[in-house]
Amino acid sequence: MARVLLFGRLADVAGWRERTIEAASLSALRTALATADPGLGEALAGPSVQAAVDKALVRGDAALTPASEVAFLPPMSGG
Amino acid sequence: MARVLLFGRLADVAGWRERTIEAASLSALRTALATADPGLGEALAGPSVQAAVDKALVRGDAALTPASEVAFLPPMSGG
Amino acid sequence: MAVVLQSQPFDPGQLLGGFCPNRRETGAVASFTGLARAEHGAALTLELEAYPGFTDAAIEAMAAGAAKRFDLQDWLIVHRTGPIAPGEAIVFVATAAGHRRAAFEACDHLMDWLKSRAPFWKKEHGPDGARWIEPTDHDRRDAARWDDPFFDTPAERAAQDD
Amino acid sequence: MAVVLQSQPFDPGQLLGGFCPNRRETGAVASFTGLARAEHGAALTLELEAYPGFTDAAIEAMAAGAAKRFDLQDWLIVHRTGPIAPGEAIVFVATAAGHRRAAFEACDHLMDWLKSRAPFWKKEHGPDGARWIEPTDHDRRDAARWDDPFFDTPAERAAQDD
Repeated sequence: MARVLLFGRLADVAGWRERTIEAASLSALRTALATADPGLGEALAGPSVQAAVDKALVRGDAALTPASEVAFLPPMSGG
Repeated sequence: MARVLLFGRLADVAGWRERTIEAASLSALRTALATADPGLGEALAGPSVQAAVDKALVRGDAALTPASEVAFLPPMSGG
Repeated sequence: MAVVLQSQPFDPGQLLGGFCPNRRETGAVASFTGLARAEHGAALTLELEAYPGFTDAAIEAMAAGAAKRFDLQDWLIVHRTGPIAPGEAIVFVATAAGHRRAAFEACDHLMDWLKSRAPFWKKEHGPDGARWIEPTDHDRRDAARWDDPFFDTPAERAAQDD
Repeated sequence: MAVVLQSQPFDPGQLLGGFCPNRRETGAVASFTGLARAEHGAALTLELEAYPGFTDAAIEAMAAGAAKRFDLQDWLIVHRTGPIAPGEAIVFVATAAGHRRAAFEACDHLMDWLKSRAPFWKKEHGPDGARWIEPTDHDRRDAARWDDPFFDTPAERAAQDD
């Protein structure tokens, strides 16, 4: 279980911004998202998309708990 | 005749800021000022002191009329 | 020293007016205000998305580093989120220092970082639909000017580049 | 586009607040506010002398040149004269441009010029008497960064210097 947040163009691709999804790890979550929506799976796999777990950037895999918040972040553009 | 204005430390040296002085040219004015007050004459002769006649900077000599305004400007320091 | 993310419009004058008073040893306050351009009708609305708790923490950490690097006495960053109309302010940065070079360079540096690396997502709604805006190569180069820890200023860095 | 010399105190916030609104194609407004420092008690009052009609004309001519060079959409310069207490604003410069690099560089350039070449005379009154302040070597070097017509930016000039 994890609260999943999509930002920027990722939310447009998926058609949603926030969902609760069953997954024990970040890699399992990516697989579940790609299975349900291959277009989103491809968008998430891009090298410029970063993942944050509980508001900290994560490279590679990470374990998730039911309280985890996972955010997928496309390239940032401030100001 | 000319209206003479002193700025910055020149006014401190002379003890005045504005006077009307009889002089047909800028060089004659410098001589008159130095004769009346050698300390001021020395301060005005410094290479960093500029002269303006009718609000335009002048190098060398210039003729003066009774309506002329002559300003002596020590090194400038804005802002 | 504060970061504010807000969806309500703000007045840059009011922010600068609140930032300047009661400073006895500040010689220099630099400010930057980024405004939404109409792009001659091509941009109807700008929409900015932030990740609350993540975006403000990232800005705070970056600004604290810049404050140390440039020996700032104070700084303020206010950033709009949500839909923004042409002419409205998007971002306001103010920096206070003893002397002007530090205030200018810190403000410039903070803006370069905010433009290309701050966690915001920006969508431009125009007459032909909406598009996401990502940092330009120029924005990335501007931000990279400040990366090398061996060089303190853009001028020194540029001197080394050639 | 205006130069104002005034003996009354001014509020930089009010000036920026008046400068920013009603711009549809301005992406960037940079501002600089110079404040009088107390110098930890060494400076009780700063006294600034201008030559009305000459000082404002020189600033106007310089700013018009900078506006052309940096393609500014607008600018405002307000400068105090007379006695100024610590913490009060001495000078305010605002520049408006399409993009931030031009607004920052123009503001920086105008301030460098104002600090070392504008026709003002500055006296600092402290507990041990008064002294005239002239531009430092550092001020002169800052202003000289912009002199060479072959180089458009301080970075390019610095790249050439070494």
